[in-house]
Amino acid sequence: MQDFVQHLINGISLGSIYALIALGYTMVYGILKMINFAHSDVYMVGAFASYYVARWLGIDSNPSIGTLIILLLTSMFFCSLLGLLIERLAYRPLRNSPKLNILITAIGVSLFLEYGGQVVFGADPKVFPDVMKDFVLFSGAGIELTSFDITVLIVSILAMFALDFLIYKTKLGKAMRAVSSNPSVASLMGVNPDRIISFTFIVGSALAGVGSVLVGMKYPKIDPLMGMMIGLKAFVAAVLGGIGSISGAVLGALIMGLSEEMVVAYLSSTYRDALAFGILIVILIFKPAGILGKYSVEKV
Amino acid sequence: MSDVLLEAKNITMQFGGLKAVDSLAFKIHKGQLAGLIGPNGAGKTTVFNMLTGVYQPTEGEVILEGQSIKGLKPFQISQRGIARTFQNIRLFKKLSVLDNVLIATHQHVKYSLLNSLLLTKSFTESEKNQKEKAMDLLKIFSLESKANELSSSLPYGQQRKLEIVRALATDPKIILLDEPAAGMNHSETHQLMDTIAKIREDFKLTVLLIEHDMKLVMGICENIFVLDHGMKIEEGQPAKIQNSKKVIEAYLGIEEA
Amino acid sequence: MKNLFLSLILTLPLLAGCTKNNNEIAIGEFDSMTGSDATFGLSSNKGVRLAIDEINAAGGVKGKKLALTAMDDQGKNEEAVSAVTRLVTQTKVVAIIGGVASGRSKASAPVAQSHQIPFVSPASTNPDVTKVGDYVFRICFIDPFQGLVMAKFASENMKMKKVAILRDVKNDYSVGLADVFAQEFKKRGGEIVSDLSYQAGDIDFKAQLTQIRSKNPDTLYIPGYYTEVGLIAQQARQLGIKVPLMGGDGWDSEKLSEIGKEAINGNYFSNHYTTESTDPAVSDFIKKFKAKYNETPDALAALGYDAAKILAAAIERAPNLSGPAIRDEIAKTKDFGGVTGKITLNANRDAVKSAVVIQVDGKNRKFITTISP
Amino acid sequence: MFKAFKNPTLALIGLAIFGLGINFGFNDYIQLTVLFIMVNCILAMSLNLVNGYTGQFSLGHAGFMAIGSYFTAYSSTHWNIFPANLQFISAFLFIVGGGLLAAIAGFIVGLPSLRLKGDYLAIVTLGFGEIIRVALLNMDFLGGPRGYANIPSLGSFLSSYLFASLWILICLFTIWRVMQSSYGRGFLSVREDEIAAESMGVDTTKMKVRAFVMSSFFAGIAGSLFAHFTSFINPSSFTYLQSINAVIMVVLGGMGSLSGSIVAAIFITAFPEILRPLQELTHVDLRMVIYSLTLILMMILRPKGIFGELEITDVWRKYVRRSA
Repeated sequence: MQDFVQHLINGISLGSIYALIALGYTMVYGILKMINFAHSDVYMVGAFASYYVARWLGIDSNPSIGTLIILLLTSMFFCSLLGLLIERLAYRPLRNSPKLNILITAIGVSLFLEYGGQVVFGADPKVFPDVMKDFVLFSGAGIELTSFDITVLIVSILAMFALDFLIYKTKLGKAMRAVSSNPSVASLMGVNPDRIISFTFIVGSALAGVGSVLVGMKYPKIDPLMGMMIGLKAFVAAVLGGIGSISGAVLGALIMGLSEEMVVAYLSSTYRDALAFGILIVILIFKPAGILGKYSVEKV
Repeated sequence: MSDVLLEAKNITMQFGGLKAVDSLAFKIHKGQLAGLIGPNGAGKTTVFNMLTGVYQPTEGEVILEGQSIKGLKPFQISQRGIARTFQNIRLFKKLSVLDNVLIATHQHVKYSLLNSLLLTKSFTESEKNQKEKAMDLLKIFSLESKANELSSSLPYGQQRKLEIVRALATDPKIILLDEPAAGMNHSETHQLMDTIAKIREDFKLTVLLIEHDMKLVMGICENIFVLDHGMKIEEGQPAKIQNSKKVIEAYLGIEEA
Repeated sequence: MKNLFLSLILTLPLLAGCTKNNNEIAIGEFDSMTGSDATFGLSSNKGVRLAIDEINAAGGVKGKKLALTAMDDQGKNEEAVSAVTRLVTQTKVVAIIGGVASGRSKASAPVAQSHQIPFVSPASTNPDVTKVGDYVFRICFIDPFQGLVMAKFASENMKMKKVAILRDVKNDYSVGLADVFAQEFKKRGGEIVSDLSYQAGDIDFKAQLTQIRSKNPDTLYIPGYYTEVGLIAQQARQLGIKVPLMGGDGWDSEKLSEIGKEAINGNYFSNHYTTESTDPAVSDFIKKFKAKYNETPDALAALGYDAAKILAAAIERAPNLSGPAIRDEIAKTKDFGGVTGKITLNANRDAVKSAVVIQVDGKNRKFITTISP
Repeated sequence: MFKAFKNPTLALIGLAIFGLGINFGFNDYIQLTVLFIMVNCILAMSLNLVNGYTGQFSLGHAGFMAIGSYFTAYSSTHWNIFPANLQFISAFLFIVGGGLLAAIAGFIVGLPSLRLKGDYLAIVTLGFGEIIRVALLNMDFLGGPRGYANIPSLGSFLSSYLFASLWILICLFTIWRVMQSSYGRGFLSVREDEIAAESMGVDTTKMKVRAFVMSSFFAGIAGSLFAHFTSFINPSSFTYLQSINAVIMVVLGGMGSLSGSIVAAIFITAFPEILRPLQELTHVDLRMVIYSLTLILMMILRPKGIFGELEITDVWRKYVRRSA
């Protein structure tokens, strides 16, 4: 029985990692109706930025709260900068061209970051600096709960509430929702869509930066292709929860994490990814807009 | 069966709590030109969507020539002879005028996919007939000169006419026109009245018309239903409708005592 | 302006033709320099380049310099096929060194075979590679032997009875090793309590490890690459699995202890060679490697080095530079004093050599025992 | 009936002459690249039917290609129904078999997912592609991760080339002829406005499934040819990146333009190979970096794709008339 509890803990902590990245996907999709394929590679760049800054400051082997703060700020700064650059150079010129073109550009940017990363950072995996000591919260009767499992969950829940507050309670959030429903009309009402979209990319990328530090803390192996699989899973989680809905992203991510965990634990480890996709397909067929997504009925 | 072509039996459409259409019942006879009027938001287009299967009525059913069309998909209903135009134009924008009409004739095509590969006689012949039929229809609405132009490049009035031609191309028994005169000036509306009369003549068609232009409705409709808040408040000849107290109240609101 | 810009980026690469002159012997090498297992390709390439530079410094072969053309297959089979086809038909190499990963070697060896160009793989341990044809050789032992080594070590040396296997299902090297280990361990009366898998690129293994923990095995046999093994070791310790872990030559890299930290210490893996060996040739190789690349060579660098040396020796002995001549000379390699031990190529062109069992202790690799075929 | 085969036979003769040129003029490496180009042409044209003409967004094309590849690989190594000299007939049958199996898979995938729209359909098809890949990974009789080796080739370069040109023409003329027919207009109507099409009597679901099945059939054919050309396949060459590659070819060539897909397939297959000498000079593999940059620039400079919606014939007529 305690194994089940351990699987529960593992599943939730895995899900909360997907949540941090899924939030980035959902925000950009919510505003721009666009899948930002490069988002997971911004996450990778955040990890490498923290790696190099930690080595440069020489703090890569003395884990402390100070290190955590510094690395979080570094990663958020570099990711937001990159997010801004990508939006400004690659996506803005395509603002009103067909969706498929934007998608291909996003894939182009993603491949550019991945293979560029291999050239610049080197293809070999690097070791993420020690950020914080992982202390055991609870250990006994076959259940191990460490601080890392919990911190990631807390941060993603906090991020969810913060984003909900930002989007639904603040003036800026109202402007974001306006741009999301109709950019041209929003600009008539004095909202500058370009600035709002850039802001969305900054927040989404900063979230990816936070994700990269937290994931780096727990899984200290980073390499230029690290964003690929986790990005795909996080994106699938965002769609599962209802792309565009903030709480949907977190819910979808937790379901994704738990289902993967339970599939490996009780069914077969070789079919882990296949069954994760299987669950997604089943849900989408019965709920075509995802669990919390609002299914927009086409007005005839 | 009597000459009732289309009958709605207490059809209701509920979106969540809101009853857009509330147990509406009416009959349309073969060859008749009926009108459906009512203030904005009365549920007229919702009725059209229920008649053509885009929405499935939450209660009641629609009978076409004695057979219920409950649960049928829009394309099955179109194949049974109900054609329609749309309130806001839904032409195939990036296709030519001719292609727009040809798509409507697809349901009558007999050759299989394979024939089109081998360019068999049945394929080439059927394509020729389809094109001829489409061009004839376009001639009636004097659109044949624009056959190869993109449908989106036509002026507004002609796009409206193209939608009617496209509906006619499905060889319907009854055609539902959703505000065909919207955005047309006086002379165009007049011309439209003659065209509708002409197609009723040539194709022995029954017509159901949604329209706000009272001159047009009162001018050509033989029977009119009035809808308000999803309910039928009046039915009858144009004269009876014109001075029915209920209709005036629905449109102009209740006079302050 | 737009079309000019477009045509510019299209013609840019055409200018970069490749130069070739004839007082050099062209040797081809291909490996995964990018993609998931890029580090193996890179270290093997360093070993080969070190050997080629040494040989050229000592006057080259048959009085001619060896010109190495290295190509990247991005870890994809169809790229490997294209790379080898290009080396054989475009660069017209006399022999090819290459393919650390068995998958890539198996995909591209037939191309070399059909063009009668000798193909020497430094580190592909999957048995099917040399079955492709008589032009395909390898200078490392094969999975059946390496699996046997650890099965023997686990049951006889460590007297273990219950083993859990955790294999990388996306990697045929790992699947091959795991199957042979299971067979050999059962033959020696051992029991495989669980056989789970993961995919290269995964980062979370707690689900599998929690399942394994409930079977409380004496050891875990994890024949994957060091990139995942470091994380697995850490998560195993986090879940309270205290037993030692075991693996194959895929563990061999400095990064293993950097990622695994203390969790990796005390675990065992089979390998081609050990830096602690007293053999002067090995210490000399390590000194030269450090001088050139300032990092300690791993087994793949050593294997790359040996492969290049064996090939050069064969070309020296061969009467001419034709494919068949070089092939016969390579086949005659006997007791070649390589950095990775005495290398003799047997009838089906695999290397018959002993393997060493190593224990991980921080950065250094403690030599435990040698197990010969 | 004869008229139907006039243009295809002329085109086949043209391609054959081109093939003779390649056979004697260039070495194996160029020949192999040409064969890969032809496989990608079929892949791109078949996907154009779904993404370009019918406006549905499929990201699972590699899965169908994998099914074709593995069926042909397995059948041509295990069953020999014809004596040695008639091998090319059995090879042809196995390729068609690969296509049919992929078409069946296309039907199974198509039915449930075609209710979905846009990104959701993309995700479901991507999911099916991954499921097929993981299933292949776990099938030991197909070699699992070890892959499937020594698949017989289709004889010399020339015979492989002829096989491939035959199938390119079958694919090109099938799709071209269908698009000229009423069914073709049905596909276009689904792309333009599904609700209006349905109200005009077009069974849009059947249209989408038909497009899906036809496109996965040809993806299976492309997969079978790919298996024969590389003679060794394993699941990792059919990942979702391969599907993305196919989508890029369609978008780059021009959605709804067959000749665009062919030109884009040639460009995208040849471009990394052209860049290979660059890598020998710089010892750093910049190919993928330049490839991804080209993608971004192409989408900004030429969003409609090389040919947009036009075929090469229209482009020719437009420029010729203007200059004449």
